[in-house]
Formats: sequence, structure tokens, C-alpha cells
Amino acid sequence: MFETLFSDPTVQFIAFSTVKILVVFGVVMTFVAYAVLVERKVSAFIQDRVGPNRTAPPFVMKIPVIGPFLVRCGIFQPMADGLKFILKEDFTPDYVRKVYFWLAPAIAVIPAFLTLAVIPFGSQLSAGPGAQKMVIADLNVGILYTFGIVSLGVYGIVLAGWSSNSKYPFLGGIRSSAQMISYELAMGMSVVAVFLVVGDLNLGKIVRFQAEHGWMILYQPVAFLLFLVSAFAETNRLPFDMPESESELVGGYHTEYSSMKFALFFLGEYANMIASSAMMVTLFLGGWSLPFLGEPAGSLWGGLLHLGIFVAKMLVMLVVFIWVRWMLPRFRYDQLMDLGWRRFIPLALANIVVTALVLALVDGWGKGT
Amino acid sequence: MNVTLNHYLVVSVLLFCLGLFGVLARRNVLVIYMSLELMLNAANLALVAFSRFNNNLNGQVMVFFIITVAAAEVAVGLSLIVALYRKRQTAHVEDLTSLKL
Amino acid sequence: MPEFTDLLFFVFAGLTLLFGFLCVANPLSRNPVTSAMFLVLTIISMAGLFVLLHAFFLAAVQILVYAGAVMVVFLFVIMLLDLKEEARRKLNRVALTAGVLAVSGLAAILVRAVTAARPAALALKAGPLAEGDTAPLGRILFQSYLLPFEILSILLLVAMVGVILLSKKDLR
Amino acid sequence: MSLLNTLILTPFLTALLILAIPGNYRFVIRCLALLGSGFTAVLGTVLFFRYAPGTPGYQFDESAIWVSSSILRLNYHVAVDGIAAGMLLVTALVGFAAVAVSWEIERQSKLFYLLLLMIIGGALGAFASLDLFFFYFFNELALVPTFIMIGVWGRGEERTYAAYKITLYLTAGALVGLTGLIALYSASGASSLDLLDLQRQVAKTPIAPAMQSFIFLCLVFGFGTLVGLWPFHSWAPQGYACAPTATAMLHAGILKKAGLFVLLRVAYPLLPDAVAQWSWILGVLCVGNLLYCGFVALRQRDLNLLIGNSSLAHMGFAFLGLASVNVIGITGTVLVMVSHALLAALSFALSGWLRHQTGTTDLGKMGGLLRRMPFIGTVLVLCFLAGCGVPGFANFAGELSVLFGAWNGLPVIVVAAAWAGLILGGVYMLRALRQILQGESREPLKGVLDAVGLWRQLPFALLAAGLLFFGIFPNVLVNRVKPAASAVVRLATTLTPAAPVKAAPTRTAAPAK
Amino acid sequence: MNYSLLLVEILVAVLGLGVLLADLWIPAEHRRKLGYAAAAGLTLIFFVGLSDVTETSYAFTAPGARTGMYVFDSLSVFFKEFFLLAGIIVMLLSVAFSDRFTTGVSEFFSLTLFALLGMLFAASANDFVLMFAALELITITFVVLNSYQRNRAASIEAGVKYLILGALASAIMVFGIALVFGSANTTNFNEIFLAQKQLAGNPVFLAGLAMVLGGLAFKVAAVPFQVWAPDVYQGSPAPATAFLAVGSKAAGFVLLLRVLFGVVPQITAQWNHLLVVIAALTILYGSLCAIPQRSLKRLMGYSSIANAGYLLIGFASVSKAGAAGVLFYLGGYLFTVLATFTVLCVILRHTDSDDISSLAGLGQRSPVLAGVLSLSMVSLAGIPPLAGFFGKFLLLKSIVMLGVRDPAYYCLLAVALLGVVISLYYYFGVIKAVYWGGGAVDLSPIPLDWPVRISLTVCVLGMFWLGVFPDHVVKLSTPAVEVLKPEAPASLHEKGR
Repeated sequence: MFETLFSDPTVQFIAFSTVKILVVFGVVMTFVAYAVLVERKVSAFIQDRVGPNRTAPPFVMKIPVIGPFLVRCGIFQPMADGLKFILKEDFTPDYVRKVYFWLAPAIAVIPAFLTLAVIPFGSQLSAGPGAQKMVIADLNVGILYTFGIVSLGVYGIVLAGWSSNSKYPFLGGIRSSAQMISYELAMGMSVVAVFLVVGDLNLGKIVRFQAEHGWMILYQPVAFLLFLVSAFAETNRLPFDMPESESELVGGYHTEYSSMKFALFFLGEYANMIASSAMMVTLFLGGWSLPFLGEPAGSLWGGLLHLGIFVAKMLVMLVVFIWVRWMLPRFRYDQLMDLGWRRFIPLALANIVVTALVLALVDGWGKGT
Repeated sequence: MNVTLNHYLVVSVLLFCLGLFGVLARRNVLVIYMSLELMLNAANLALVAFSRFNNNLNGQVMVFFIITVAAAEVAVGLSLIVALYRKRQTAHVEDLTSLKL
Repeated sequence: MPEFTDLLFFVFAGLTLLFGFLCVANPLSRNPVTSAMFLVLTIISMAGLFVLLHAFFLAAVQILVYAGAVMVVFLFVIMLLDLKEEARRKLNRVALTAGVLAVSGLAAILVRAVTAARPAALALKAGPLAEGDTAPLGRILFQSYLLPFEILSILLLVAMVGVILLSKKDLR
Repeated sequence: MSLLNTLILTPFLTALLILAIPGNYRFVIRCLALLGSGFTAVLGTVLFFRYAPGTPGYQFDESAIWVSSSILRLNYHVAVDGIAAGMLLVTALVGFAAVAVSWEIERQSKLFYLLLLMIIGGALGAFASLDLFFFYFFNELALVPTFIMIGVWGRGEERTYAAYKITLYLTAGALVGLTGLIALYSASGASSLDLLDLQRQVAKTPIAPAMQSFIFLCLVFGFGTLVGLWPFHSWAPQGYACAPTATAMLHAGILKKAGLFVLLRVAYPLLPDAVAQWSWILGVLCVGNLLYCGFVALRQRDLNLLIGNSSLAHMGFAFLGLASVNVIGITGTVLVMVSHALLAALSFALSGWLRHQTGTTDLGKMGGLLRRMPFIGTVLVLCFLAGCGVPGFANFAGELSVLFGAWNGLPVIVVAAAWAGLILGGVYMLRALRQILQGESREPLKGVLDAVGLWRQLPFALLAAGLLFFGIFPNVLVNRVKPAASAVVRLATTLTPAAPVKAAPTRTAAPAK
Repeated sequence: MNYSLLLVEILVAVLGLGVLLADLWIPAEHRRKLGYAAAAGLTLIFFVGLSDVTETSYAFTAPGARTGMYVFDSLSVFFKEFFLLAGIIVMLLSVAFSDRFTTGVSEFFSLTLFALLGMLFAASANDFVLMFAALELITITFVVLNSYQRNRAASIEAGVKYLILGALASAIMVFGIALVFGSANTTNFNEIFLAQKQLAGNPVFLAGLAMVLGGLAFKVAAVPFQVWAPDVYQGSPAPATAFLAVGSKAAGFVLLLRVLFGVVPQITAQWNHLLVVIAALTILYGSLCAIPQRSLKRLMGYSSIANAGYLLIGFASVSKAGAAGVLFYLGGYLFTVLATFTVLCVILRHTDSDDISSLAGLGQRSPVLAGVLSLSMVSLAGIPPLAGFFGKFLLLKSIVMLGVRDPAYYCLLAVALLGVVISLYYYFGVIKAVYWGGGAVDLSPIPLDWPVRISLTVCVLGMFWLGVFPDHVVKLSTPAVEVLKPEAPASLHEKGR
């Protein structure tokens, strides 16, 4: 009975999807936790400090050699942080708009995870007819889906700012929505050029194209640059962290938040970083492919290898995110908007036109699928 | 029970009427504006359904246009409402009284 | 598995209507922000209906443009203006009843019209043409419908100029 | 350019010339207006006497295609028959007189003469037009000038009200009449508003009787209002009372006649069945004009209102002649039209002079003026005697013909008319004469002046001479009018053979003579 | 694709973009000259851009349709000339008015050009999609133009009202288009015309059609979609109001002509009573409400409603004669309304009030302005020898005979005549104020600069030309309506003569 049920393609589809969702979710949560650690470590490195190096459960120090090393690496710090968030008093100020105050963190964090659904983490796990693509939802309009979901992320921040019913969070919320909408445009336009080259919106096909023809960053360096910078703005990371900029707005939209609700915003920010990195890897850096590993995997091990390649590239991008944060000063708000509207958008448009012209001249009209 | 075109159309019509009700009953310009968006969306749903069941894409192209127009309309409309608010400190249709007999 | 998609239809349709109702006539709150948020939800569930109708591109655009941009701007403005008046105004019950009656009458007529027009058993006969994918949609958009497309591009320019004119500070 | 076209165009061209002159050159403007209207008067006289009497049909025929399209065909078509010849003559004369008496206008005289010349040109065009569209077109040209003239140069506190009243009444009437004309265009099947085309087409295939009735009633009530048909008359006395002299002269004298003119020209010849069925209405309503307006005139203490009401009473004779539907009656109508044109113009010119000198039109405040202004007084006596229907004046001939013509079908009304016209008219006219000219000369009236010099006397003399001329030589006019009138009567009494005309309550159709 | 068909539209679009760009390099004190340049450009386009129509041509064919969504025929050319002429005069008006704008002078010119572009496309729409796009371009541009004086509360409120009601009309129309598309499986006018026999029994199609017509009724301000007109007319800047009254209205009418007579003539014939009722109500509403008005612009708003009613008479007649009457009437309306608004612009510059009482003494201050204003009032009232009279004549002529078969037309006729008489009252009220209105305080003469003079001259000549020599325009409008195929309703046929 189980056999027959499992041979039904729909059930199979649902089952595999569930597994993939669970795995991705688990992995990303772990990544988030350790991204925080990496952030602290990198910042410590850049500022010539040590970083977290002593939090540990009592028994770990007892383990010889490995134990002290792990503690010094701060490997347990994220757990302690998580525990702190859970145990801290969940304080809700009296004057906030309750419903939205509660909803906002959830709304902020969900889109970040939904984005990951269309990203092809690897080629496929095994060859043959039963091969599962390493992507949760293989949509033909994948990138649009991503942008759609990403754009929903604004709501969390805007609502958080508004529902806090106090000055600084509100300013932070307004700033961030303006900033995110503005840079979404530049971001969206920068990837149009990529689609012009590939001729498809499906992320899997984009990666396959790169596997065959080389990485997109070679074809579209301008687009990559635009996307990278926009991604910083979209994730509200330094140098574009206007919504929170502590020195002006206390803490921005999450000033009034504490405990687990604050943790959710935190989670959202890092999940967004991961999603952006994954997206950049997929669009510009060849996804799971390497110059000499172009073909989709024919075996389980090949599939795992591709997965590994993808994760490695993604980690590099994550480190870039973190590194930039500690290297560059914060922009002024008007400079930020100026950069977005008067530099990036025209640049992205020009890039599209140039790309289209080159394509038309080189290949003639009507290329693509 | 199979879902047919009529199901979609009924949903669309109901949505349209909800929007219309909002326009008639609500007094806040912004909410009225949202109700109008609802009406446009009802038209979008009907167009997509017709497009699917008539087996061509013309309706979907139309939806594309409608979304574009709606975006433009909202942009202009909201800036106008902001201008109104700056001038009159209200966004309430009953306060729009400077043009009367 | 047709029953599954049918089920999805009823779920999405129900949600669309419910959220739509809560947007225009929320009995609990007359706060414009609530309306806006329910409108966002309506739009998202409608995108689900679009997917069921194989209009993938439009489903994405619907979320991207409506939910992601248009409604954010809405929210933005509502918050900037911080409207509280609606709450303290009394409802005009006569107008409300009249509105309900008129609109439900219209709804009855239209529903009758759409249900009477076609045999209810009309089945899905969607071929490959009606798949709302990007490429075919783009082709038809840029070939057959180029003219309205260009007109709307000018419309967007007009909207842009208009917004700037209407909202920028007076430069004297 | 032909004589007729020159006649019509002269006032308009003069108006254009005046338009080009700066407004502060008042003397130049007035001279130009006098020149233009004087030339028009000469042309009108020449035309009248060059019209070959005793022959039916139209002379001086001029036509040009104006609009020619599948949806509409209109011609510019002017021509003159006996009726029009008489009307054109008096129009030209009254027009000149009106310009001549307008020396009192001091404010915005440029605009005044412009408007006045427009009215004159419009009236000339209306009487000359054979195409009904152009008739309407020219006739309506007077509407706006009347409104502005009453408002700007009018007298009295109520002039705005009067201006509105006259405008609204006249427009409403004209529009109803226009409806009738349009219906005629379509129903006749001629697809033309040219009178000749219409006659030709109607002779071939008469209009359906029901449609005839509709058109006829539209025309009677629509254009009847323009004439002051009771009970749609109340605009007239008040309007004239408030209007400046020249406007009142032209309006009461000339423009009013346009309504009668179109009834004669259109309603009678083209709609014989409707005439048979409905002409009694005119017979009944004219009693209202004769008696009601007569009695109202009797009660007036204001000279202008008295003249206005008496002119309405005179229109009763014209309607009565129309209702008679025979050659004598119709001829009489035309005679009344022509003579009353001169009479009304003269009356208002005199009243204007009196008002200008005495500062009032209240009969009770005047008196003993004959000694102070012998010329004006004399003309006034002549004028009012003519108004009473004394033999020797043009009115006598017209009223008598009407009474003779109507006796056949409408004896009761004729008796009423004779009584009203002669007795009532006599009473109020003579009483007014006494109050103005005889008796004590009051203190405030010491400074009044008579019309001295040729230029001041000319308009009065001209009009009075006209009255006398047609009174003494009525045949000059009758010879020209009679053929046209017989043609009208012949057509108006040729019933559609196939159409079963229901017996009207009072059948007034008399056999053609 | 024959792009030469779109020559006029392309040129106007280029002109609009050019003005927008030129603003960047032109110093503020010379921006008014951009308006002159735009007017000159439009004049050039007017004279060289339009070629003669030899045959009906189409462009941009949608999948599944046999003809294109853009049509180039005599009707569209008639209206293109109309719109271009209106655009030229409005441009001159805008220049005269422009010193009342604090910012964005050249953008005003540019937006006017884009509104004009929308109208040009509306004249050539042969598909509901193109119609929708063109109308939206017009609507949204006018939202901006109407609220252009944003330091005046009235202007902003006018913009908001136009925005909300315009968006409502758009939404209704869009839903209607959706239903039409669904039931006909096409949005092409010619295809629907061919299929109208089957569609006439389809309730979805009829509901959709009714909704589309509702959207168009908003444009022309016909009952029951008229409420916006007075407020918007009163609050908007005068040039915008003028263009709204002439251009936007005419765009609505050309589309009504195409849809009612060119797409679904059979259904129109069945609905003729509805048209009669709407025309009558529109006339009555406009005429009656105009009586107590004190603001000239608001008066023009009601007058525009009443005039829409008269124009609808041509539709109610369901005949080519009626359609030709509509064209002619619009031609006269163009000159008349623009003359009024030119005068109004000048007066607003000098008195800062559009109250009728502020016209007092105009007869002395500027005989030219007084004369032109009076002439346009006379023309609006429909009195010879001006354009308005001949237009009303044509329209009345188209229904007089129908009353015999169908008494409803007699009622319409009576209402129309009543409306004219009422309208006389309020139009002549303006003349009265001009020539003998009391309370004139300032009697200083009003100087006129040359663009105003040009505009006034053109308008007055146009009024007289159409009134005294109507042949040319009648000859233009007759072939223009040949492309339409109205069918008189059966009730008017059965007792054929």
C-alpha cells in the first residue's frame, strides 16, 4: 500500500518537496546562527580583536584538544545567543499598536525563507528518470517570484516602524521602505540584462547556461556590480543600514522590540543575506558549476559535489557581505537615494540597451528560446 | 464538481461589487482608492480566466496593461492625496467642500 | 489530480473574497492600514488563482507590482498622513444600507448574467498557447500589442512627471 | 451684385465698417450708420417700385447652393413677391428712421449702431428669404441685439427683467416654429427648405394630414408667439416699454411681422389640410388680442405700454385676416402688416421723443405739449388717428379688407373685432392724445423742445408720409399683394383629395375667389 | 507595419518629449517661449502631418483579429484635425495663463501635449485595448493638469475628485472590457461587429458593453456619470478646463460613435430608448443646475453637461445624420468653448476671480473680450449666426421626424427645446454681466497680448465660419460618418413611409 502510494508522482512530488523544504530550512537556520558568529569573528579580526571565545557548556572544556579549540572558535556562542533570546522577558510597550506589533517580525522573516524556494542548490541528486532537481520549486518565472517575495519583505519593517508608535522606529520604517523600493528597481533592471543573454527566467536554466558558456559575471560585470550593491541596500546592511542607523535613529524600526521578536528581525536580516548570496551565486557566479564541472551530475556523489560547490560560493559571498560591513562607513540618506535613482537606475538601463544592441548585432534578431 | 469558468467569473463579479461597495460606502479617500484597486483586480481575474478558457493570451496582455495603469494611477493619486493633506489636513471626502455652489 | 486543483481554487477564491471583504468593510477596524494589509492579502491570494489559471507571469507581476510596490506606497502614505479620522466619524447608516442594497442588486444581476451566459459544464480546454509564460506573453506584447504598450510607457512618463510636480516642495 | 442682395448686405457691410472704427469717433460712426441705412431705404424704395405689380410669382430671384450634402441640402435663395416687396419697403424705411432717431444714444454708440444695423439686415434678409432656413436664420439675428440693447440702453428699473422675458419668449416661440420647419423639411420629402422646392414637392405628394397638423400647430404657436398671439403676448408691451426707441420701433414695427409672414408663406400654402382643420384657432385667439389687449390698453397710464398693447390689438386684425382664408382677408392681413409697421414705428419714435424731452412716459404727468412742440404734436395726432383706423390712413384699408374677408366665415368675431378695434381703439387713442397734447402745461415741462430742423423731423415725416401715401393710394400696395395672396389662398384651399379630413368644429375654409 | 499612418501621433509624442527635455536647458524666464514653440510645432503638424484618406487602413493586428487595432479612416482624420486645432489654441491659452503657475511651466505644456496624444490615439482606436490605453493616458494626464495649481485648495480638490471618479469610471470600463473580451473572444471592433448578432443575446456581452459605455459616459459627462464636471471645471486651471471641456469630451464622443454605431449598431438600435432617456436627463440636469451658478467656470461645467446631452441626441437618433450632427456640433463647440476660456484666462489674470459679477464693466474695459465672450455665449445658446445654432439645427433635425413613429422622440425634442430656452437664461446672464452688470470697480482697460489675440481671432472666425458657411464642415463630417454603420431601430422601420 505504501509502495503504491509512493509510486504516484504527485505524492512523490509532495514527499520530496517536503524533504527538501525541511532540509533547506534546517540548513539555513544553522547558517544564520553561524553567520552571526562569523560576523563577530570577522569584525574582531578586522578590528584586531579576538571575538567570542569563551562561551561553552561546562563539559566541553573537558574534551581534550578539540574542546578548548571549539570554545576558542566560539562555536557555542550562537546557542547561547539563541537561549538568551528565548529566555529574555518579552516586553511589549503599552502604546504600541498590538496586532501589527506582533505580526511585523513574522512578516519580516517569512519572505526571506520563501525566496530560497526557487534557488537551484545543485544540479540533481542522481541520474535517470527519478532524479530530483536540487530546487524546491522549479518555476519558469523563478526570478520574478523571487523579486515578488523580496518585495513583500518591506512590510515587516514598515509595519514594525509604524506599529511601534514612536518617532525613531517610524522614521526607520519609512526610510527602509523607500530605500528598499528604490533599490529593488535597480536590482530588477540589472538582472534584465542577464535574462537577455540567457533568454529565460528559469534559474535552473540560467545556471545551466553558465555551466555551458561560462559565468555570467564575465558577460555582465556591470549587472553584477549593480546587483551586489543593491543587495546590500535591500538587506539593509552597512553601508546602507539607514533604517537602523544607531547614531541617528537609536535602533531604527526595532527600537521597541526585544527578546524573541527582536530575534526574528535578526533572523530575517541574516536569512536575507543568505538568500541574496545564493541569488548572486546563481545568477552571476555559475551556481553549482565550476569551469571544469559543467555537466549535471550523473550520480549521487556528483550531486553532492555540486551542492558543496554551491554552498562554498555562497559562503564566500556571505563573507563579502560581512567584510564590507566592517570596512565601509555609512552613507547619508540623500546620498543613498541619489545613488539609487540617479546613478544605478540609469546605469542599469544603459546596460540593458547595450546588451540588447550587442545581442542584436552579434546574433541577429530573435535569439533565445 | 469541476471548477469552470463560471466559478472564476462569480468570484470576479463578487470582488468587483465588493470594491464598488467600498467606493460608495467608505469616506476615506485612501480606502476608496483601495476599493478601486479591488475593482481593477476583479477585472484582472476575469480577464485571466477568460484568457485561459478562450485559449488565447490577449486577455493576459490586457491584464498587464491594467496593472501598469493601476500603478501609474496610484502614484499620481497618492501624491495628489498627500498634496491635499498638506493643504487641507484631511483625506476625507466630506471635507472636500471648497468647490460648492 | 483535478480534485486537488479544484480544492485549491476554492481555498484561494474563498480567501480572496474574505480578504476583499475585510478590506472594504472590516467590521472590527476601520483603520486604513488594516484595509491596506487585507488588500495585500487579497492580491496574494488572487495571485494563487492566477497560478491555477496558468498565468504564471502575471501571478508574479501581480505580487511584484501590486503587493510589492503599489501597496507599499499606499502604506507609506497612510502612515505619513497618520489618519485617525475614520474612527471618530459616524457611519451614515442610510447611505450604507442604500449602498448595500444597490451593490448587492448589481451583484445579483451580474452573477446571473455570467452564470446564464455559458453552459456551466464548459471544461478547461487550455492548450499550449494559453500558458501564461514569459516568452509567449512577451512576444505578443511586443508585436501585436506594441502600440498600447508604447502609449502606456508615455503614461508612465506622465505619471512620473505628475508625481514630481505634485509633491515636490515649492522652489521659489 | 443684384439689387436684392445689395439691399440685404448693405446694413451688414455698414456694420463691418463701423466695427473697424474706434469707439470714440462717435460722429463718424453715426454718419456711417445713417449713410448705410439711408442707402438701404433708397434701395428698398427702388425695389418696391421696380417690382412689377399685378403678376404672381417671384421676382428678383437669386439663389446659390449653401449646404449640399447627403444629410442636408440648403440653398441661399432670395426673391420677392408682393408680400415681401411691401415688407422690404417698410423695413428699409423704418430701419432708416430708427437710425435717424437714435441721436439720443450717447454711451457705447458704436455697439449700438452695430446691433441696430444687424437687426435691420436680419429683418431684410428674413423677408427676402425663400429658403426657410435662412428666414429663421435672419430672423433670429435680432434676438441678441434686442437683449443687449434693452439691457444697456433701455429704460426703467425693470429693463433686465424685460430683456430676459422678451428673449426667452421669442426663443421659445422661434424654437417651436423651427421644429415645425424641420418637420416640414423631412415630412415633405423635398429634402430642402426652399419654398419653391417644397411647393413643388407638396403639389406632387401632399404631406400626411397628421403630420400637417403637427407642423401647422408648431408654426402657429411658435411664430404666433413672435407676433404676440394671445395668450403668448405678455413679453411685448413690457419689452417695448423698456427698450430704447430704435429697438422698439424695429421690433414692434418690423420683426413682429416676420411671424405672420412665415404663416402666410409657409403654413397656408403648404399645409392645406391643416389649414382647413386648424385655422379656427387663429380665429378664436385673435379675439384675445383684439379684446383683451384692447381692454388692457384702455387701462394703461404709460404711453409705451399703451402703444405696445394697442399694437397687439392690431395684430388681432392680422390674425383675423389669416383665419378668414380668402383673398380679401389675406390681402387685408398684408396691408395691416405694412401699415402697422409704419404706425408702430412712428408711435414709438414719437414716444421716444416725448420721453427724451419730458423724462417720463406717464400720461398723467404730461399735458399741454401741443403748444410747446407743434411738429411732434401734429405727427402724434396723425399717428393716433391712423391707429384708430380713420380713413385716409393705410390702416383703414387693411382693417376694412380684413373685416370684409372675415365676414363670410366668422361674423361674430368680425363684430367683436370691429367693436374692439374701432371703439376701444378710439377711446384709448383719443384719451391719450388729450392727456398729452391738451390741457394745462405743467411746470416741469417748460423746457421741452420740438423737433427742429430737417434731420430731426425727417424720420417722423417719412413714416407719417408712408402712412398717408398707402392710405390714399392703397392700390399701389394691393396690386402687388393681391396676386401673391390669391396664390396663397389657392394653395391653402386645395385639400388633399385622398385624405379624409375630419370635420373640424368650425370649418372656415372659404372657396377661392 | 505602416508607421506612416501614425505620423501625427509620433510627431506629437516627439514634440512633447522635446519640450520636456528642452526645459532642462532653457532658463526659467524663457520657459513661456516653449509654449509658443509647442503651438508652432502643433500648427506645423496640423498642416503637414495629416494626409488625405484614400481608404481605411489598419495597423497593429492582434492575434485572432483580421484588422488592426489602429484605424486610419476619415472619421479618425476628422477628429485628429479637431484635436490638433484644440491643442494649438489650448497651448496659446496655457502660455497666457502660465504666469499663474509657480512651478512646472514647461511641464504643463508637455503634459498638455501628452493629453493631446491620448486623444489622437482615441480617435483611431479600433480595439478596446487601444481605447483603454488612450483613455487612461487622457485621464491620468488630466488628473495632473487639473490639480496643477497645487497651492490652491480648489485645484487640488478638483484633481482629487477627478481622480476618484475617473478611476471609478476606468474600473467599471475595464471590467466591462473584460466581459466583452470574454464573451466575444476578441477586443477588435470589426470582429465584434461581425459577431454582434450572436452577441446581442449574450447577457455577459451586454453587461460588459453597458459598463464600457458607462466609462465613456464619464468622459463626456453624461448622466449618471456627470457629477464630477462642475467641481472639476471650477477648480482646475483654466487651460486645463478648456482642454477637458473640448478635447477629453470629444475623445469620449468619438469612441462612443465608434462603439455605438461602428461596433454594435444592432444593439444600439435596441437601446435607443435608453439613449433618449439619458440624453433628456443630461440636458435637463445640466440646464437646470446651471441656473443659480455664480462662477463662470462652474457654469461652463454645467453647460458642458447640457451640451453633452444635446450631442447625445445625435446618438439617440441612431442615424448617420445624427452622427454627422454630432461631428458638426463638436466642431462648433470647440471654437465656442475655447473662445470662452481664452477670455476667462485673460480675466483671471486681471481680476483673480471667475465669478460672473467680476465680469462687470468688461464691456468698457475691453470691448474685444466682451464681444468675444458674448459671441461665445450666443453660440452656446444656439442662436444664429454662430456655430452653435447650426449644430443644434442638425441635431434637432435628426430626431424631429422620428417622433411620428416613436413618441419618445417628441419628449426628447420637447426637453431639448426647453433646455435651449433655459440655457438662454444663464448664458445671457453672462452677457448681461458683461454689458450692464452692476458694481464694476476697476475700469482700467485690459491689454491683450498677441497669442491671446490669435486665439481669439481663430475662435471667432471659426464660430462664424461654421455658422455662416457650414458647408465645408458638413462636407467633412458626412464622409467621416460613412465608416459607421448605424441601424435605425425596428420600431422606426415598421411603418416605413
